[in-house]
Amino acid sequence: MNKNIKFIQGNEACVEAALYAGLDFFAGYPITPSTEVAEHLSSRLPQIGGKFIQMEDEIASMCAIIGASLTGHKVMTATSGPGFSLMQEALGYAIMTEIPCVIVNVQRGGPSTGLPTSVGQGDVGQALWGTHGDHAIIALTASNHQDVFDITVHAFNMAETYRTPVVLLFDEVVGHMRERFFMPEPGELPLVERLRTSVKGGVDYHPYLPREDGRLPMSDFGAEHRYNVTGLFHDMWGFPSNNPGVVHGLIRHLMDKINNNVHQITRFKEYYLEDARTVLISYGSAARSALHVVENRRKRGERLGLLELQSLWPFPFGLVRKKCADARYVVVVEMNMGQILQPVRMAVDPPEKVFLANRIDGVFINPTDIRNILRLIQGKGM
Amino acid sequence: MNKNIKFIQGNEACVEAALYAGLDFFAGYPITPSTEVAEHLSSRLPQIGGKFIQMEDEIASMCAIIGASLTGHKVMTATSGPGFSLMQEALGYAIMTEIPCVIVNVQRGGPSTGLPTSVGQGDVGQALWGTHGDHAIIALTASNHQDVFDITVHAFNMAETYRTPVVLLFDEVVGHMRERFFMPEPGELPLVERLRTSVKGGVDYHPYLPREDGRLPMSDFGAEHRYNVTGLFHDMWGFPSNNPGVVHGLIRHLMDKINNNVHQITRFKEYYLEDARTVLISYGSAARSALHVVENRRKRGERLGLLELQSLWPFPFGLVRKKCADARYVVVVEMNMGQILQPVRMAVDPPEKVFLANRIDGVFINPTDIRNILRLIQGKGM
Amino acid sequence: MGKPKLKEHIINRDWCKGCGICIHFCPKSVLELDEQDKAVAVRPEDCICCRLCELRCPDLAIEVETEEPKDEAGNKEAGSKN
Amino acid sequence: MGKPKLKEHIINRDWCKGCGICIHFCPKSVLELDEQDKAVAVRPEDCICCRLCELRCPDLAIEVETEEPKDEAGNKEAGSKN
Amino acid sequence: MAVKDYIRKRFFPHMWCPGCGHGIVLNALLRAVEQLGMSKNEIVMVSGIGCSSRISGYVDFHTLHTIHGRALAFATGVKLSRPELNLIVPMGDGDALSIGGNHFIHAARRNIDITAIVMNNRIYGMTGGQYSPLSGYGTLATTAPYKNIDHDFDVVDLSVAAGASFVARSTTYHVRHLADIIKDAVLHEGFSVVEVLSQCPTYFGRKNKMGGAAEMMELFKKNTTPIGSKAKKENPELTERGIFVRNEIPEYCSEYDKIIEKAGGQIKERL
Amino acid sequence: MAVKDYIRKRFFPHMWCPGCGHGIVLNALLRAVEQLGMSKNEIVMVSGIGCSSRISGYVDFHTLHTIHGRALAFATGVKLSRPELNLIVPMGDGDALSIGGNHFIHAARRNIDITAIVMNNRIYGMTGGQYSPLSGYGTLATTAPYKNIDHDFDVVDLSVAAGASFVARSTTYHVRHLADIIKDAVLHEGFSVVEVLSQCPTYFGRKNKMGGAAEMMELFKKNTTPIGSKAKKENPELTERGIFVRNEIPEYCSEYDKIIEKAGGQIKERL
Amino acid sequence: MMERCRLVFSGSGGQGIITAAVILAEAAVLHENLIAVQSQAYGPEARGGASRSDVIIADSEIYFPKVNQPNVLVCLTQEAYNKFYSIIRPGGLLLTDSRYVRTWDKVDAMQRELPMYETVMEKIGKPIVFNIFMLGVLITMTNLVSPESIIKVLETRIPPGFLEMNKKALYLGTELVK
Amino acid sequence: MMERCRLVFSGSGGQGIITAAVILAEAAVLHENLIAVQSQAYGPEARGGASRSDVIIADSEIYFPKVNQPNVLVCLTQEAYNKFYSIIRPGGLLLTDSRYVRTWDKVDAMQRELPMYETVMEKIGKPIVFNIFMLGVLITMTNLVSPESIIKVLETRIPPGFLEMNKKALYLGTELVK
Ligand SMILES: Cc1ncc(C[n+]2csc(CCOP(=O)(O)OP(=O)(O)O)c2C)c(N)n1
Ligand SMILES: Cc1ncc(C[n+]2csc(CCOP(=O)(O)OP(=O)(O)O)c2C)c(N)n1
Ligand code: SF4
Ligand code: SF4
Ligand code: SF4
Ligand code: SF4
Ligand code: SF4
Ligand code: SF4
Ligand SMILES: [Mg+2]
Ligand SMILES: [Mg+2]
Repeated sequence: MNKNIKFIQGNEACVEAALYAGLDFFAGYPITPSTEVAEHLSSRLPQIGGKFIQMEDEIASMCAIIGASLTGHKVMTATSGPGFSLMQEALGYAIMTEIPCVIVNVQRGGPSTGLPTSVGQGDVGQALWGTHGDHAIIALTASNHQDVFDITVHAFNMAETYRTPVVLLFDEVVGHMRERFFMPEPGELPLVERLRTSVKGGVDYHPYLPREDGRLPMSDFGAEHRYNVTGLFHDMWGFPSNNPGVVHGLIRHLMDKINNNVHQITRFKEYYLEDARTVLISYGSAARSALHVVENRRKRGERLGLLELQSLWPFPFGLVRKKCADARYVVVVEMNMGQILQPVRMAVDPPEKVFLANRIDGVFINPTDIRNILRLIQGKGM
Repeated sequence: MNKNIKFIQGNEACVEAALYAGLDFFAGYPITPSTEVAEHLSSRLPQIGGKFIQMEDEIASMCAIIGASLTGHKVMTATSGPGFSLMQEALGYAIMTEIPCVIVNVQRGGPSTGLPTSVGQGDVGQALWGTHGDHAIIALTASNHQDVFDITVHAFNMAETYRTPVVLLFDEVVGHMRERFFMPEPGELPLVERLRTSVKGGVDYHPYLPREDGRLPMSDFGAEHRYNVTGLFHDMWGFPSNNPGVVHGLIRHLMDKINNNVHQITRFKEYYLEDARTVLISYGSAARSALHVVENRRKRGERLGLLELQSLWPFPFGLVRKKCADARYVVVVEMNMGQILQPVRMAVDPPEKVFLANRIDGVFINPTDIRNILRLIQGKGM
Repeated sequence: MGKPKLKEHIINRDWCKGCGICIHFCPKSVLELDEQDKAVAVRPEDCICCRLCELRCPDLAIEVETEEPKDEAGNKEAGSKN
Repeated sequence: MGKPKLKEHIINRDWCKGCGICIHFCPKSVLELDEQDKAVAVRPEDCICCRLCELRCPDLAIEVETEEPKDEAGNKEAGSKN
Repeated sequence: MAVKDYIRKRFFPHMWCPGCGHGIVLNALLRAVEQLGMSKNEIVMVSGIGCSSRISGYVDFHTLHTIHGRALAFATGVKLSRPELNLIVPMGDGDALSIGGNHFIHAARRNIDITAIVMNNRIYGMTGGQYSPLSGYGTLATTAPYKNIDHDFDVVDLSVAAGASFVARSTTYHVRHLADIIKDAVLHEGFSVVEVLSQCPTYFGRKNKMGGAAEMMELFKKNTTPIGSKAKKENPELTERGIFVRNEIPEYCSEYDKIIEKAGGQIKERL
Repeated sequence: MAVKDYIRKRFFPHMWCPGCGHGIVLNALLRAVEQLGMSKNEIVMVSGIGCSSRISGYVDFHTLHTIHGRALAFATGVKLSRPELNLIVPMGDGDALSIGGNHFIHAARRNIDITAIVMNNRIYGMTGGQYSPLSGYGTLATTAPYKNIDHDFDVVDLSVAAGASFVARSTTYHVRHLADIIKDAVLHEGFSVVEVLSQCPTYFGRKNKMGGAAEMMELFKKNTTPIGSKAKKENPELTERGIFVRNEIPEYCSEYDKIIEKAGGQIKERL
Repeated sequence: MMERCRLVFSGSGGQGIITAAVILAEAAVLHENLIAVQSQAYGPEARGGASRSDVIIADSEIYFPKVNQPNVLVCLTQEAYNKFYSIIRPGGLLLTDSRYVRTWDKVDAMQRELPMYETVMEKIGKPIVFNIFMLGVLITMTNLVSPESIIKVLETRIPPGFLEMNKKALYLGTELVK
Repeated sequence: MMERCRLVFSGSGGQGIITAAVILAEAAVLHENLIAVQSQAYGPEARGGASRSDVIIADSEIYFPKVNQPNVLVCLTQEAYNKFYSIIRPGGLLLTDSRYVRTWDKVDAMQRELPMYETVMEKIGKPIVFNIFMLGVLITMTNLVSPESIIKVLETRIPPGFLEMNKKALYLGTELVK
């Protein structure tokens, strides 16, 4: 037996990936269906000298990981819809202050308390727009445990590269399901470490001045540079400023560092797209059903393909446009009312060729649900 | 002197409108630039036998008004960005449980703490997407005190009509500025009162069963019908259900009751649109600068017009499409990175004719800012 | 007022989850679980109608019916602390 | 240790906001506000170097310089409660 | 009215595990309400999220099942807007004192007339056994695999310090006492807290090897004693039960009526 | 190091109003730190939002100016992730005990080694004079035009009940006492609370006709007395100042080190 | 073996249904070089009502992880049986415990009502190993994995003191249907 | 009167700058049938630093409510003067108090340095009416509204006990420049 084979839940794959990426501080508050992330970490983190703390709520959890990131640690929290809503204010603070951190949202069904133990993908729009004010964010997802691992490592890498919070949008099915998974060896996946300033103590250090390559070297709290961190608009030393030029510059910087690097951030998988006349676009656990359909139809010779998005924000408009250029029909497969359908429609020309195969009732989307939509389109002459 | 003339702040106009509409319960937590709403109500509400309470935070404020709405009162809270972020979980609860209430967000500058005393319009996207899970919302705005009054009354009317929270997206300039305003007489503006069930005590009452006209009659807590209210998916009696049909039906109902009634909800103003070759689209205080430019250019004979949106969500796609059909250029004027630009681009054909004149540095957008964009477009051959 | 006299233990078998609380705490060992894990009164004659089984059942599955009007007894009992 | 002897009141006029706290609480009425609402030592000779003005100034605008090495005096004073 | 007339029978058997103490709290609460002779229409039950909070679905009052930790904030809105209603707010220990701790101390501070019943099973039952702020040092939980290092609140001390005017404690073992205390709490004008030691055999009991529900209730019997008893003096480790505080201080809604008077407003008709 | 070496001079004069007590707290804090001979690199100051919270901008430590009410949650992350740092968290009364009340009681409960300084001016200064949970019954505020009906917390009682292991109170009048107490608090291992009665002449003073800054400080002199003094016995209305509680209980970060040991992990090198 | 086997285990919370499902799937993956996916219904429903766990075992990638129509359906309570019996795939295997379940409908499947609980109580006396006994029965009837593979998994999951009892239960299970 | 007059009042927190601006604009709206808009800088900045209030008075609708280049600029502290003097509209009126402000640059405007504070202290002795005195000066120099209109506003805003003193300050102000 290969010692690296494991049979675990997606939530545990996420935990192992985070540890692989260097996580050593986690603060969280239990909520279905993310709780196993906290549970595993409460036992795993002290084993490597890391810290786990269960805070009084999700707000405090988000705040605590920001604090811990500032001392130079890789940090994470995990939650689900209601907790994610509560984190929005502090998430905006992390965006504004450019603190690397990873927020796992294992999505459940519906708005409000909804269907706590069922699957859903309804928090996609919120991941981008949930906090107040202009901002940009990175949101990633995956459909199987191997990818959960890879994309979690990617999340930590992106958080460090862009000094920004990264949202991992998993869902109940991926989080709870158990399946086979191969644990990568150390070194197998590239890791981005915290970029620390090379400026010596006593020399003026600018925590908020991007280098030429756009990255902003940090200095740990407790180390030789003392600086200020604030959610107010601030200058390159981190001190409050309401100078219009500074304000404008900061907002643009926060958005551009993400949106202008969509190529570096984007992750996707494709199946049979070369000659596909119908392209399914899906993500997260929904992509499993989509792939099921694609594999079956390909066996029958139908020219179906799948574009599986693993990064949702910044939305890869260019990628989607290109991959759908030759398709006659595009079908977005997701478990919400069309939250990714909308940007896909903006990307694809003409938008009229884009359809939605969705499910919003807490039941995992079925190959049959997708087949029904395909039949409907076929009725239109596929 | 006309006794109905007043010279007051926009925040006070909002207060007077709310009282005119029947507000008698307010819970809030101070935050710049919305605080005057609370301050005025703390003195005005007890004068009419209503209740004002300053809660421990914004979360509690949002929860308290939901509780008070259930006893049959018209309710409101007021906040700004950071507080609005905190309210998202409870706002989602109000959407799910279909509780009429009004949330005033007097927008300030930036994400996070940002620029607390400056103007901004950065919470437009959040108003729609801020809470987790699929849902729909009504968000309204206004650019002057007379309109603040009218639209606040409209907000209460919409909240009662659709049994839903309504967000009033004002901004620092409209909130703090003082200007002339005529207080309408009682009866001058139509009011929608709480629709109470006509079902007699002892007879089965369905708090979540829409009538034929789509409205859902309520029964006050304390009155003869006892029912259940929950943020879980629920059946027509309000009891939890995870029956996929019930779940699907509820989500659709929550979205359709808003999105299918966009015509009833939409409010807008238009200036010189008949023959406009360039259409400015704006809202909130930004529309004042836009109107300034339009009036000036018209005097010079230029065919400029303004579409001022007073309802942002549900977005009036049809209206915007129609009003821009004959325009050569469309310029969206807003104080954010283009949050309304996006739906306008989705509405207008071709999207390439839509431009953005914006300002994001906490400085109120100037006629000059708009003129600069117009010049840029003209360079392209206007 | 005299001792209440037992009429019957009304046990709702649909509601009883067989937790054993009533059985464990019955001062007179009147109750037992049957082979389907439901409470049954096996020694009703020993019952002193203290109602503790009824009051402690988390599932509202057991009622001790006595010959006196129940309400009065209930009220009386409630006054004494335990 | 003998009584500390005053060298000078160093008052930062840019920082002083004229709140009057130092003046109000000076045990010897050494200080006053000038016509620009800044604190000045008008009777330095009366100063007993208690440093209360320095310690109570919300704007860190006043310093009482004495002849002794300041540090020691500061440490000493700090020990006694008021 | 019979006890069973206060419940929504169609939802029984309820969702709680066999032996769950929350059912006993429901049982005692119903008896308290019945003995007070209250009508179902004058009671509003507001709850948050948790196993405990599901209690609101089972009682035939006006019921408001809200979000995690916020029940008292909702209840404050209900009560202040219609003070003639009786507000009962059952809460889990996590719901009341972890995420909901702030609303708890503020409701106490305002002394608003609400009865809060803390169904303290020392664990997050609903989410499967994580430690709560009441688990206590040295206990085991799914998030405390090496034993908990968090100290616990003393609900009574905290309630008193925050300003609650009625504070009491009982257990699911002491059911008659519990019903009596709930009656007193409901009758009290002002914010009242009743902490009930309740068992979660499924998680707290199993994790901490305490046996089944009955064994856990035996521990309540063994480890508690009436306030100021001799036993307490001999063994300070014992937890006291009874009424700790019962003060007459002005209640929030009545105070607000005075504001309306001062402002020249009309106090709206009560039902 | 001289007191002035601990500040960021370029931002002076600071933004506080003339006579604002927060400046005196800053003054006393700097003297405490100087007398302790601490190096600037070993101190992290974390604050929330409010006039008081602006203090972090003026001191030359590692400074983290966060969001309203959450400073202690951020500070918990900083401290637990790097326990060798000294955490000082100055907070407004609203920041600490209104929106931030929950984090306050939980930090106290965990007994994590953080020094919380509550700069209590009984008002929301930053937003222009609304009542806070410490304003007290009968005071005036912009949101209490008919006088406040909210009772106030006793910060000391609440801190003690929540589990803080060091709890003290002083005022801006008693500056030497204040500096001494801050020193003790910083040295204490565990969660320490220092409540400082501070004046906001601009809002609280003006609204409540208390005169200027100096007059308000006179009131602190007149209305307070050392703990257990004779004066207190004669006049129970007086507010006590001094150290109320100073307990040696296991501190959170050290407790966590034990968990790491149990789990077989390596405690990471301290700086 | 079959190309793809879909199983549904159902019963009540305390019966160890989910553990059994996980052990089976893990044995397949770690010790039989197969591919398997296991999922389950969570939450409050699982408390009072019937709990359910789905397993798919196959020799090729499994994308859709849920079971709509099981080849194998195990029902250990009446409630579970009532709720799930109808989803059995025509020709599948429906395994019930004769103490807990009274089958009341004929379905187009092989129905096996076995005295599993009774046998466990009689031979071992501990209800806690009921689920492992059931696994023994199941793998023998379906040939999905070998008892040795199950035992390897048990060795990593069961505290040493209880291992022997579990092994015994497993073998007794295999014997019941041999 | 002028079609549109844009004013900026500046000074420090306690000087009543904003109240003066509001009173002026309110008088124009309520008692002179004009249109007016008033706005101001809020927040922490207003605490330490210079505070500012903008007023536009006009006889037609005012859309853009801010003042970029004032026709009339009032500076009551040196800091305010330093910060704002340069925005004055060419040919406009720049009014300063001679006690607080030393003008140090010549601008293309009518500069009037008046001993307003001094006069108030001398004639009334209460700094609290400094702002109303300044209003008296201003309306006399600009003819924007009549003193009577200001007084009508004062009557609704000033507690009866202080009304006379305010009226007196206003008239003294009008006299300073008559
Ligand atoms: C905002 C939010 N965070 C977390 C949860 C998940 N959650 C539901 S109940 C609960 C705790 C339950 O514990 P307790 O309040 O003690 O009640 P019990 O179940 O033990 O009766 C948690 C953390 C949630 N529903 N909402
Ligand atoms: C979430 C949120 N709500 C409200 C505010 C507005 N706000 C800023 S400071 C403050 C209170 C200030 O009072 P206090 O904490 O007592 O500090 P002080 O200014 O009196 O020193 C408030 C309500 C905010 N910034 N964020
Ligand atoms: S206490 Fe109730 S549920 Fe438990 S065994 Fe007895 S009757 Fe059944
Ligand atoms: S009433 Fe008392 S004696 Fe009778 S069965 Fe119940 S507990 Fe036993
Ligand atoms: S206390 Fe300080 S700021 Fe106040 S007057 Fe004296 S020196 Fe000036
Ligand atoms: S040191 Fe003491 S005596 Fe001297 S000026 Fe200051 S307060 Fe007055
Ligand atoms: S998990 Fe615990 S608290 Fe929840 S129902 Fe079961 S026994 Fe009760
Ligand atoms: S408003 Fe009050 S608390 Fe804020 S700086 Fe001014 S005096 Fe200090
Ligand atoms: Mg609990
Ligand atoms: Mg304060």
